[in-house]
Amino acid sequence: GSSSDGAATEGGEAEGSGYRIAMITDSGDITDMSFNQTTYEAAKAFSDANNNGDFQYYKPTEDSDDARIASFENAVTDGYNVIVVPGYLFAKMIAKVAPDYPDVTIIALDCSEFDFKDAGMETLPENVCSFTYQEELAGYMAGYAAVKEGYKKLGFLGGMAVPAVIRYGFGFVQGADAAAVEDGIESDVEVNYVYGGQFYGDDAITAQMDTWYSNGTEVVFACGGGIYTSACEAAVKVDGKVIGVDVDQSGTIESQYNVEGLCVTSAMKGLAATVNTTLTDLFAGDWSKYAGKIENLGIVSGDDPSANYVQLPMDTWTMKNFTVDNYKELVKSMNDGTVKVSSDTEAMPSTSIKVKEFDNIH
Amino acid sequence: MEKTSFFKRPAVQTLLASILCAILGIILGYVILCFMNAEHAAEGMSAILVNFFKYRIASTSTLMKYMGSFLVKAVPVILCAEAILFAYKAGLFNIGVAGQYTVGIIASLYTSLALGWNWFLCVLAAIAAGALWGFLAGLFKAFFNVNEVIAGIMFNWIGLYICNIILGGEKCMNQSKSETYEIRDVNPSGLLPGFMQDVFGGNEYMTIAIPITIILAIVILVVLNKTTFGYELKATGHNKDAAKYSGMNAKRNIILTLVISGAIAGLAAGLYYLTGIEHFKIASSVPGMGFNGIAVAFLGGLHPIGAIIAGLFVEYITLGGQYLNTNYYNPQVADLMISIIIYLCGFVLFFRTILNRPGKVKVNANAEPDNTAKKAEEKEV
Amino acid sequence: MLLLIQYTLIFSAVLILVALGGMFSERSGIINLGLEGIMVFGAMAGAMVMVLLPADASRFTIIVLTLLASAVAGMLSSLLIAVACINFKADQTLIGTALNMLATASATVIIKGFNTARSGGTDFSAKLDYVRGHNAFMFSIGKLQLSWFIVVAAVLLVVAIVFFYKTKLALRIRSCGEHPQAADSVGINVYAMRYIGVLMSGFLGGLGGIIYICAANSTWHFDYGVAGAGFLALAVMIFGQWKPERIAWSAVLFALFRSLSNVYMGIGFLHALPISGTVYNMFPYIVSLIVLAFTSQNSRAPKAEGIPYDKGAR
Amino acid sequence: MEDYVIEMLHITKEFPGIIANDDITLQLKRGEIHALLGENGAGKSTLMSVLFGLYTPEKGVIKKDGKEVKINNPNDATDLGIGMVHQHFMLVDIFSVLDNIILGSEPSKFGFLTKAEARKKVLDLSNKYNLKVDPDAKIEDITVGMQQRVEILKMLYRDNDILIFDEPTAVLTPQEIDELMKIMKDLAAEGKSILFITHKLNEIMEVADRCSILRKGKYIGTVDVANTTKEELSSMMVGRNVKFAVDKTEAQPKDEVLKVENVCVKSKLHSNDSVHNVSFNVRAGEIVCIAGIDGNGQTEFVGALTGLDDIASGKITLCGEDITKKSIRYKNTHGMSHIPEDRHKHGLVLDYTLEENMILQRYFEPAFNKHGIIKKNEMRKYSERLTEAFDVRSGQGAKTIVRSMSGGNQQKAIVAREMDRNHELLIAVQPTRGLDVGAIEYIHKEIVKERDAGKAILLVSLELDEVMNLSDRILVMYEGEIVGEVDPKKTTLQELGLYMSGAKRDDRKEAK
Ligand SMILES: Nc1ncnc2c1ncn2[C@@H]1O[C@H](COP(=O)(O)OP(=O)(O)OP(=O)(O)O)[C@@H](O)[C@H]1O
Ligand SMILES: Nc1ncnc2c1ncn2[C@@H]1O[C@H](COP(=O)(O)OP(=O)(O)OP(=O)(O)O)[C@@H](O)[C@H]1O
Ligand SMILES: [Mg+2]
Ligand SMILES: [Mg+2]
Repeated sequence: GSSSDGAATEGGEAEGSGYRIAMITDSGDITDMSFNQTTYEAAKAFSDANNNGDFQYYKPTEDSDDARIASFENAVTDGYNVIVVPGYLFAKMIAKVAPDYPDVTIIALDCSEFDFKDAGMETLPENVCSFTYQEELAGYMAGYAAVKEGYKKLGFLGGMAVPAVIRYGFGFVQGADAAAVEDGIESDVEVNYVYGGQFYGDDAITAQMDTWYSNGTEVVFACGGGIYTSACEAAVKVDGKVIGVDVDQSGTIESQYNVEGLCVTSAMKGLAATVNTTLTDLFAGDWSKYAGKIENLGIVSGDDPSANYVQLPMDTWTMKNFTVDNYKELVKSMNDGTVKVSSDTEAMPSTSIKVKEFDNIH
Repeated sequence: MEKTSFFKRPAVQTLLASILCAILGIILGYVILCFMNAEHAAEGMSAILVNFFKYRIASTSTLMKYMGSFLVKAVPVILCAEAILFAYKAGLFNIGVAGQYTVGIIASLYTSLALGWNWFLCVLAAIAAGALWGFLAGLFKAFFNVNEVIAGIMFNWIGLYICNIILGGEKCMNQSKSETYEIRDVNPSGLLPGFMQDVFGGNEYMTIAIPITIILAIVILVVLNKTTFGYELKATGHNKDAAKYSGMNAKRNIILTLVISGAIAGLAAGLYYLTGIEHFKIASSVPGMGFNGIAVAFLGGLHPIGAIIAGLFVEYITLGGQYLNTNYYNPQVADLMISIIIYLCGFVLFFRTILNRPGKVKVNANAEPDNTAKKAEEKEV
Repeated sequence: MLLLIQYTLIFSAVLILVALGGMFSERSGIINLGLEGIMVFGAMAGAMVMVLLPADASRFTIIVLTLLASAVAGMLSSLLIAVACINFKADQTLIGTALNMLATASATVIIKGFNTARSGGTDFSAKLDYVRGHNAFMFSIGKLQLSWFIVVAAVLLVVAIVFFYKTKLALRIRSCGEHPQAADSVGINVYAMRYIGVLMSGFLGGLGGIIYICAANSTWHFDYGVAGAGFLALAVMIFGQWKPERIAWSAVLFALFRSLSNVYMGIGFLHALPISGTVYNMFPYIVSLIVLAFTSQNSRAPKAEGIPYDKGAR
Repeated sequence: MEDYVIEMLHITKEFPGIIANDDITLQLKRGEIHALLGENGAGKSTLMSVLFGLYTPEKGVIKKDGKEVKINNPNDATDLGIGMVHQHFMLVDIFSVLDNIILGSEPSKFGFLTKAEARKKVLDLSNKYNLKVDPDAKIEDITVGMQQRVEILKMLYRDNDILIFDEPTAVLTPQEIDELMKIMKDLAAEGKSILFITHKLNEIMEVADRCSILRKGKYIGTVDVANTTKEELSSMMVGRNVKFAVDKTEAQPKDEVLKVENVCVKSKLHSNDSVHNVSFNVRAGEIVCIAGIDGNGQTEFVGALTGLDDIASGKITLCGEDITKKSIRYKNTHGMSHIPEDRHKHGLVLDYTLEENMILQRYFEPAFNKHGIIKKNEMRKYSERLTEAFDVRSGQGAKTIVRSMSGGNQQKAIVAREMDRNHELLIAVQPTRGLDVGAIEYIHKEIVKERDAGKAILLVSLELDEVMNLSDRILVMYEGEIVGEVDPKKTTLQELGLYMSGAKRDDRKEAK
């Protein structure tokens, strides 16, 4: 709303911080059950708690840089000066607007160094910071855990093949491979690998999952927004299992499908936490910590897995053969560098287990 | 020969009726906003209507930049509408515009990204691809009597999947990002030349697509109304048998019409994607542009110039959606408003009859049913 | 293989119902391009009922109420076509297209509102989860998973065939699609018949909508509409030459190929072929184009479809 | 007091811009055949549509058996026992004969059709009135004559006793007309009352008891047919005397213009040829007529000749040039003019304006086209010249949408167009179908003028009067073959009838 902007701006400033937070969605909506939604919820929760709920999201009219820039300028015109943008797609927008709007703070998620380079920005200006995650680590943990837990026939169902999803997937494959090699069961373990081409389930994806599960797949890592529904749909018919992504999805999944133990575990990344801490620091006047930086977040503690930006949920642990202790061990060895995970997104990691790649569903 | 009074002119009446639809649609949109959140409805409505003019305070150059984007984005839907109305005048309902647009995307992006061609050739490729797709549908229609609607629907899907295969390949698509490469980076010569970018706040997407669209609309207008070719096409559209009787080649005309219509649709894709404004992503359903084109064509009263106005209007409201305060409304409300307006366009005929009370030609109860008769209404462009 | 049968059956159910809907509408003289939109409305209402029914609702209640809601919503939305095209002589092509746009847009807005209200402002997605309702429809024979939807579709198909060929009403509806003046001259109310035709398409299209979104899912994102299923049904209808029994087998053919594209990876030898999945996706369309090329020579749409009926100067 | 079953008193019906019926009074006696006569557009069909409930009149009352009634729709009419055979048949093409007859009054149980019952009733009626039909045939497959029987059965099936026939004979063969006349007389004898619209005075003289005449929407008068003459009727109708015999001199045939050799056309319906080995010629300055009962291959032959249909074998020569394989466009531009049988299907683009229709085969000629742009002014001038010369009347002149013109004027427009085009051969197929005597007289005169101007004329007609009056030579076509050639001055209607019914045939050696 344009008419009340003036008042709102003053209201925000009266608050003291002078910061007004807005977010822009990438190609999905804020209800994508993925990073848009997580970011939205985190930013909104923060604003509710610290800024009188003065918060708005902006949805570009289409998936283009032009539209994203339009949303940005729209938000700025509405008086917002802290803009949170989730997704690598925003690199180009940032390259365009950050220099023009030095007073506006931009917090980017998932935009990597390469994305910025691609966009023609070698270094970030002071008003921008970006966070990327080592999803491959979370994927690795999930894959490793699944095989250790005793699953031999695994599946990976990605959403769209975007960098974060690919990292999750390749990590998952590497983890499963490592576990199989350790146990000497390489020949028994198999991973079916496919991208659904979208972040929500539909009949074609469900059908694909049906063929997997009915041909013996035991657990599928459903990696991308709402795409888990297709995996769950097929899983419940044959008592199969799924692995969630981004956040601990066991609650959502199990209550939705009313099947206990349907979700074995989830490969999580700390999107919400990042948003929250960054905003907190910003409001506390600690922006300098972040200014112009790109942080690649992953494992920071070998001892306390829950402090890490990538992890498996320990609160809702259900795995039996692979215990919390086993998990802690794994994290430790990942932290100290004994276990190395490639973050390459170009080619499928070479493995000793069999990885069967399928054509993208859409 | 007496001159028909201004308000009795069909074109004027269509225009008035369309405006009436738009106003009614906006009123209904307001009612919907009230329904969702009465307190902020006025504010919401004004946000949509003021649209990018909100930048008028910020700076003229920003305003002009958004004006530019607005024009750029209206191009494809206007051209799709032209494609549809062109075929419609010739008695063909080219629902295949969606597919022809899709193959236009394939051709323009493939030639630009994978082959590194110059923009001009890329545009030609897009036109050729659309034309080919139209040609195929025309072939099925002319030689196998396959209803053009069903052939169009089939070719839409085939086009979509081919598009997914070709543009999904490594040459065009950045595999790790699931979207096609940036033409600017890969092949700058594949981008359309700019057009008055300075006037439009340095908007890099302002290209010759805009004047081409306008020129094309005028050309279509002239072709349909002034040329022997248009005369033939419309005659075929109204009455195939009479066209045959008078020595016109009906099969050739069917195919030619769909080829041209397809070419325009292909051009629409080329002129949009070659600005570099949008990337292609793997899609699971046919791009909606062709279908929106149907709506715009009718909103514009099936008049080539009307289509421009209608296309701009629809795009304006679409863009307006993003200025709604998302705390009160979701941006999809704008789509709802547009669809209501388009639905109301169905009543244009009715509004026109009201405008036109005396002297209205009635269809006769004894008239033989005649499939070609349905096009009687939009006889006069 | 089992999966192939399963998916073929359920897709056939969708296509048969929606195409039959289109058939009745066109037989009465109204081209119904809005099937897609009708499906969305039907799906939305059915899904909402499934979501809203109390947890202890019996299976029977769920099935009946869901189907009822879908059918009614389909009919209500088809009224948008009927009023515009029959009373106001609007262009049928335009209205159909508009209804499709209207359906997706309003379903998005409505479901968002619905979710927001229901969740107290925490969920504002355009998505509905109806796992429990969906399960109520499922049953299996041996290893074959079936659903009541298939049964309903089969029954309705038989009813439609009998109705179409044996009843007085159908004869009258058909006459209005061919030669409304003739129908009028023997005292048949053309407007009423067309209303009935369109409402039937709403009824069947609405049911088709709920079946479509339940075919393999128990969650639906209404902002994505029904992804062209309505247009596919339209193609099936033309393919079936506006005759119910032919529509039935055309639908099965289409459904078979479509299912094949979805599950071919589970069928060893097909997956082994060096053919991309996308090619399988294209298959139903290519095959039907070829078949159409051979069968369309004498195909004929209802003569008066698309032409608004005007009683003259009355 | 006379015994009137129906009285239409002071009926006025207006259409936008035109008063189709202006204070018309029509009284129908029980058991009479009452003819309604008037030029094209005089308002006959409109008046009948009012009686049948299709239109509501602005003024006037209708009385049935002396009591005032309101007829708002065909149902009301049916309830009053009024039935109508429409000028343009109201039959659903793809339905069977039976379905068409019962439509609207279907016998049914619980909504299900009980056709057996209906079939029996229909067969009884068809036997009783000698209206032979095959109840299971589809309308699109049967002849026009048969379709008419279906229309009559529709009325009888509904037990109507006031029967309206709107131009029933315009589409019938002489034999069928005779049959119909007989049926009408039988029906009248049974006490049914009949309103009969026709442009053919012979028919009125033959069957009608009384005749009411309309002119330009106004009531002129009612006469007892027994006490009147054709001449009187026609002068009442058009307001002047009409000549029935065509004024023409002896033909002066010159060079051969059209030569047809062994033309065969494959049938679309069955395996036999629909046109078989047809050979003849037409010379400049003569009118050659192909006579025959409808459905004996005339339409197919003309189709092959003009290029609308495929020709299987044979040769067609026009002015010495072989045009067998030439396109329609080529024939059009090389001396062939064609007044088509079906003016709505082929002759006109109904949604085009009159002027646009006038240049239908000529729009690409330099006279109307410069660099692909149509010369609108030339088109307008041309159209105005033609419409004036041929007295084509239309509401808004050159800009009138042809759909809104009356059938007679539509036909005149076609005739004007075809006559004015540069041609050596004029093919006129049923050029006067459905037209009033005034218009017929006019068109006949034009055709003779053409002949005298040295054009070759090929006339195809079902109308025996026309055939006898107009032609210089008559070829009779029977089952796709030319079975005889006669000289109209030396033959009789009887002889012609024998040829046409296949009872007689010449063993023509390969003609010249
Ligand atoms: N629905 C209509 N709307 C407007 N004008 C009409 C309509 N129907 C008929 N007319 C006009 O009314 C007049 C009378 O038409 P009508 O059909 O009754 O003539 P008619 O006597 O039956 O002629 P014909 O001998 O050619 O059949 C004509 O001028 C005709 O053009
Ligand atoms: N002003 C008009 N507006 C609309 N329709 C009209 C108008 N005038 C005539 N018509 C219709 O055009 C057709 C031709 O008119 P009319 O009835 O006078 O000719 P007709 O001689 O009966 O036709 P035909 O000889 O072809 O059978 C009819 O259906 C008539 O009702
Ligand atoms: Mg008449
Ligand atoms: Mg007539």
